[in-house]
Amino acid sequence: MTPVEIDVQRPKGDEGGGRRHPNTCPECRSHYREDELRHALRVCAQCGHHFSVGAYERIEQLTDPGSFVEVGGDLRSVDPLAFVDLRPYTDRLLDAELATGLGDSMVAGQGRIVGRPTALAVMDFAFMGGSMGSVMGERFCLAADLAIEQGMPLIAVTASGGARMQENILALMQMAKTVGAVDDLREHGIPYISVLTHPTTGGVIASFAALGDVVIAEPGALLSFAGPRVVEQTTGEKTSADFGRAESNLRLGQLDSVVPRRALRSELAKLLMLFSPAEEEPTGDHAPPPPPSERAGLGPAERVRNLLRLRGRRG
Amino acid sequence: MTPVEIDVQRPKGDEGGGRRHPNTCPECRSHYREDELRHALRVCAQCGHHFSVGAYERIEQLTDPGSFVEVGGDLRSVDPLAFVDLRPYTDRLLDAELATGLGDSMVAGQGRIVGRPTALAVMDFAFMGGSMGSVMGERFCLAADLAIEQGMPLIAVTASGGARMQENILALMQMAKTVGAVDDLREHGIPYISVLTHPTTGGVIASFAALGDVVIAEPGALLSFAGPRVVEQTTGEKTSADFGRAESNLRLGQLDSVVPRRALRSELAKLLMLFSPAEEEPTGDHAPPPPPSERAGLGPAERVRNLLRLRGRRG
Amino acid sequence: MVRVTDEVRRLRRRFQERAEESHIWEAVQLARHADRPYTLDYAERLFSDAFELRGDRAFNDDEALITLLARYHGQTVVAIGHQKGRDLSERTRRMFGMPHPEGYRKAIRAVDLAQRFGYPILTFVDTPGAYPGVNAEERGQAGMIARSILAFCQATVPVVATIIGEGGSGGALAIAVGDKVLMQENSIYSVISPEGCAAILWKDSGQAKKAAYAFRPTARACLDLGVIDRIVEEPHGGAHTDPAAAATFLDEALRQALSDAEQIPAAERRAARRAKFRQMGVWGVVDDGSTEAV
Amino acid sequence: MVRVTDEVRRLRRRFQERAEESHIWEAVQLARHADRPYTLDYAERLFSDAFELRGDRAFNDDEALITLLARYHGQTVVAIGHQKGRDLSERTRRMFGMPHPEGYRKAIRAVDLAQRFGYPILTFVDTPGAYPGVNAEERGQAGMIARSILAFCQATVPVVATIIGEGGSGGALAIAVGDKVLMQENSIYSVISPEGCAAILWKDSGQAKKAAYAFRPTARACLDLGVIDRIVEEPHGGAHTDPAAAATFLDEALRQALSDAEQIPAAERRAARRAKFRQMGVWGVVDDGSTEAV
Ligand SMILES: [Zn+2]
Ligand SMILES: [Zn+2]
Repeated sequence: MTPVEIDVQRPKGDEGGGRRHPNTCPECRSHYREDELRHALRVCAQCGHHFSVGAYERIEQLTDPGSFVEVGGDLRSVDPLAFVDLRPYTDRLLDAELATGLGDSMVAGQGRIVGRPTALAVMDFAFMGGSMGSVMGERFCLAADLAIEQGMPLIAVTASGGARMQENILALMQMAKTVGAVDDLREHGIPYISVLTHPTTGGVIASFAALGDVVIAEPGALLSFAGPRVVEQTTGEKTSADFGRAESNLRLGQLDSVVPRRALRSELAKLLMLFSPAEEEPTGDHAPPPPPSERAGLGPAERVRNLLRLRGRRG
Repeated sequence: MTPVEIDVQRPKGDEGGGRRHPNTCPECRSHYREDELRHALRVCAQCGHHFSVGAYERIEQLTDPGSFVEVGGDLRSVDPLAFVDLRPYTDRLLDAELATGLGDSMVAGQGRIVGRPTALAVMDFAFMGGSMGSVMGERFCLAADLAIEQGMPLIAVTASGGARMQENILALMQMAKTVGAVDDLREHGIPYISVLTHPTTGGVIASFAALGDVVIAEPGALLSFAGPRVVEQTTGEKTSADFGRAESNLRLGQLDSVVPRRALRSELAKLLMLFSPAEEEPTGDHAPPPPPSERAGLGPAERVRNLLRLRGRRG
Repeated sequence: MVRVTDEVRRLRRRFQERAEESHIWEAVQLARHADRPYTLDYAERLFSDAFELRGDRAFNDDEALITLLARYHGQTVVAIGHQKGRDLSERTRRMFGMPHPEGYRKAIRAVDLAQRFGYPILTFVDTPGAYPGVNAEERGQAGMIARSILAFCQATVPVVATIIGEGGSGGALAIAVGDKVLMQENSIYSVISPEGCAAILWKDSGQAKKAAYAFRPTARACLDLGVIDRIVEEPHGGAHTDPAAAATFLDEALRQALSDAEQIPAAERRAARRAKFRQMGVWGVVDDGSTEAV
Repeated sequence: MVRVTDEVRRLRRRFQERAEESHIWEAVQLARHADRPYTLDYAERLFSDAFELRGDRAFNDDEALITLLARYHGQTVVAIGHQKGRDLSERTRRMFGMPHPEGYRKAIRAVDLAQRFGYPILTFVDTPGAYPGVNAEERGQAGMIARSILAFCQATVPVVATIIGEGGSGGALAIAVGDKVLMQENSIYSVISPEGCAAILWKDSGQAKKAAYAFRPTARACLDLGVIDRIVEEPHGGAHTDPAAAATFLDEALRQALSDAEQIPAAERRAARRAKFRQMGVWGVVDDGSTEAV
């Protein structure tokens, strides 16, 4: 658990405390084997609860097999402020990379969805609570660059507790930097679709995530600037159970649609078609999502190699 | 009284009924001689109530003496629909012109305010409830044309019960036509200041009147799309005493400022200065409003001549 | 002494001759028929794919006005329309097609999207009017209608507006400023409802039929007055008798109107649309020489 | 194996050396001083004339954020600033300078006005952050902050932003994307308040001083990190000791910054501003050859 999470995590169904197994549904307590949960797109078969999805697994769920190519995978956060709270930031970074196999909280690149090329910027909550620092901001911009260079849409999938405090003002500036990338997309007439997943809060929802030409969300996702705990502690107001949830946001005019994960790929394919030029009629078949397989792009072997290097350095 | 008024007039202080003299304050019952009320800009010295001001008198209050030149004064409403309700539209038009000396519910032209040239489009509630028909729409456009041609701002002063039903769809189209004129101003970078006076409702507030780069209102003015009576009759909701009033509109974000009539000229002069180019520093003295005098532009003799012609035609 | 044109005289004669034509009240009734096809009924038949754009990004999602990103004959368009409900629950949810300011704010957002991507805009007008409630007023109903009209004026993409049912007042016009404006045969378009007009001018809303005869909210009158460009045929008996046929007639008219609107160069479209509405209106000129009576 | 630049190493060394400098906490206290000049205090001294633009044209007039049309050295500018209150009543009315979405919507309206008339924009940043209440959230706080940032990105007129007190989080950044960004000597700028940071990372908001030392919300750190362009001098002891002198220092800095921003051709300004913020951030690159530790 990263510090950022205490802002955004509202216990769901297990207020009694106690660590639940990550594959146990917090809503209905159903338990799943890793392979069956993965095969089910991490949606509870019993109650429809949407579990968190890692960035590479999300890319697998959405893109055509083998089509994803990563950019900016070699970027790593450093620690310009020499920041130490209860632990040094550099230790936290190393732990996060070792635990998740990710270089930061976002994976950027390009791929195809039902045959249509698209740039992708996919966040991973497991990496320091999906917090936004310099590397995440740069990776988002690289994805936007790809979209502009190749004239294809950008799809962002977010999951974040907000800006990364350990980079302080530089983290804050990523809000301006990523919105600048959205401005760049707009100036070039490039479609931008934002997909918000649980949770997307703080500096991420208050910057690029809110600015999709189309904004869709997964069911039940917490989407707010301040988390419910901050609201209650700061203002003394009570928050209702549906505070900031995707369904509330839809009702309150902040979203175009709440799309269950099973329908996400086909909905994105439809949008890519709608955003495609008039001459080009849809050609791809509306195939079901590809079965889980090795993640595309940067291979696992290479990922492990990078990890070992980092570990070696610190050891 | 014109039919439109029943939509917008909320009795103020005299619910008991009975016609009050037009120079008797509806709020505090103070009574004024015509010359003293006119000299006081038709503001009650006792309670500050703002009486209605006719279009030419308003122009006198605001512009430098002798500076106003009218355009479109020769346009007159006709009756393409051959509209008859309880009385023919043509009779209503004739009566309105005879009673007010106005050719329609708006006077357009150009003048100077504390030395700064400006186009003006000033409405008169006395002419068929300030209703908007084809002539009003065209006059507003002529004022906008003047502003664009001479690169000066446009100031509109509104007072209207809404669109003129007797011209039905053509009256409705004046909303599009006048907003088109605002679009023209925007495309040419011409400042547009909207001054809303009691009452400004219906099609006028839902078109050009709402679209000033700066929108100011006189105290107590009723400014709403639907009048309180329509709201109550249609929805069964109760309206509060401050429903639609200028002060409510300010609180609700619809206005930049509520300006008492005595300060209106100097506030407009300040805005004309602020909207003037950087090179040009203010030169005019901030003199008090000129004393009431003969209205500028089209002389009274000419006005009466026109009236006689119209009367002659019908007799 | 007020000089009027031959055109005005022609209009007056025409309308005086047609004073009692039965079609006026029939159109009012058909335009409001409970089974009349609504925006979504046409969207289903006209568009091969559609994605509903929801929400005003400020306050709520007003279901009285819907906006779609849709594919129309292989081309992406933005569709904006009022939407009435069929059953009581849907009618309540959609406020009988009467938008709050949030609906118009959503329309403005859709116009902005169309503008940024160069998508043509098709609008479907079908409302008794903007909702006249206290909350709607407090959230700036008038100003938002004005801003919606302005957004349509500012758009440089092709805009085709069609009155498909009730074109009621500013709430209708807010999304009806198009390069081409069409009206279905039995739709109506007016500055106020016949009932509202009767209540004010006759002091009796029961005189709605009389008001309708007087102010002529029909497609034919609108065409005569130069307010619309074309009347779109409906199946005999009205669009509700055969929605598929009504959609086919509409489709043909929309394709033609869209094609015509696309002929206008984008750089001139904004000025051309403004000029189109600028010429709407009829007036006389005070003139010494003339002896012509109105 | 993560290759870092000399610049990063320099920054780390500099910050490690300055670990306990007393100025950090002093700046936090001065930035929040009850007598510190606020936006309107500077507006009175800097502008020869001003007209307050009020209201978001949608919901209300948020007095935590003010917008002005003003004359600055003979040139019309649009000023946008947070505004705290002096006494309890004004503080409550102005929500301690914490805007709701309506405040940012008003800011966007002011940017639009500036843009249409080519007026430069001066912003004055002084907020603990956007208001974190249920109503603010329900009316789209996050989205409106994002749209405000976007509006500042899109503007092609010169924009100069100055942090004059507390530059707190996204609520500050929403109006702080400028061609030139200045900070007064004793102002602070950070992603979260020291108290908020302490509550989360130290699990104890009482550790705010410790948090401030760690994350360095000072003008000097912001300048070192390339986030601001210039530090604006204050009178000895802080701006509140001599507001007139503080305004004079600010005036000189604003004139210079505005003049610099005006040198950028309008056609390039949007891209240049984007590029300025694009380069903000520090990272390393995974590299086989390097043996450099972070
Ligand atoms: Zn479950
Ligand atoms: Zn009085």
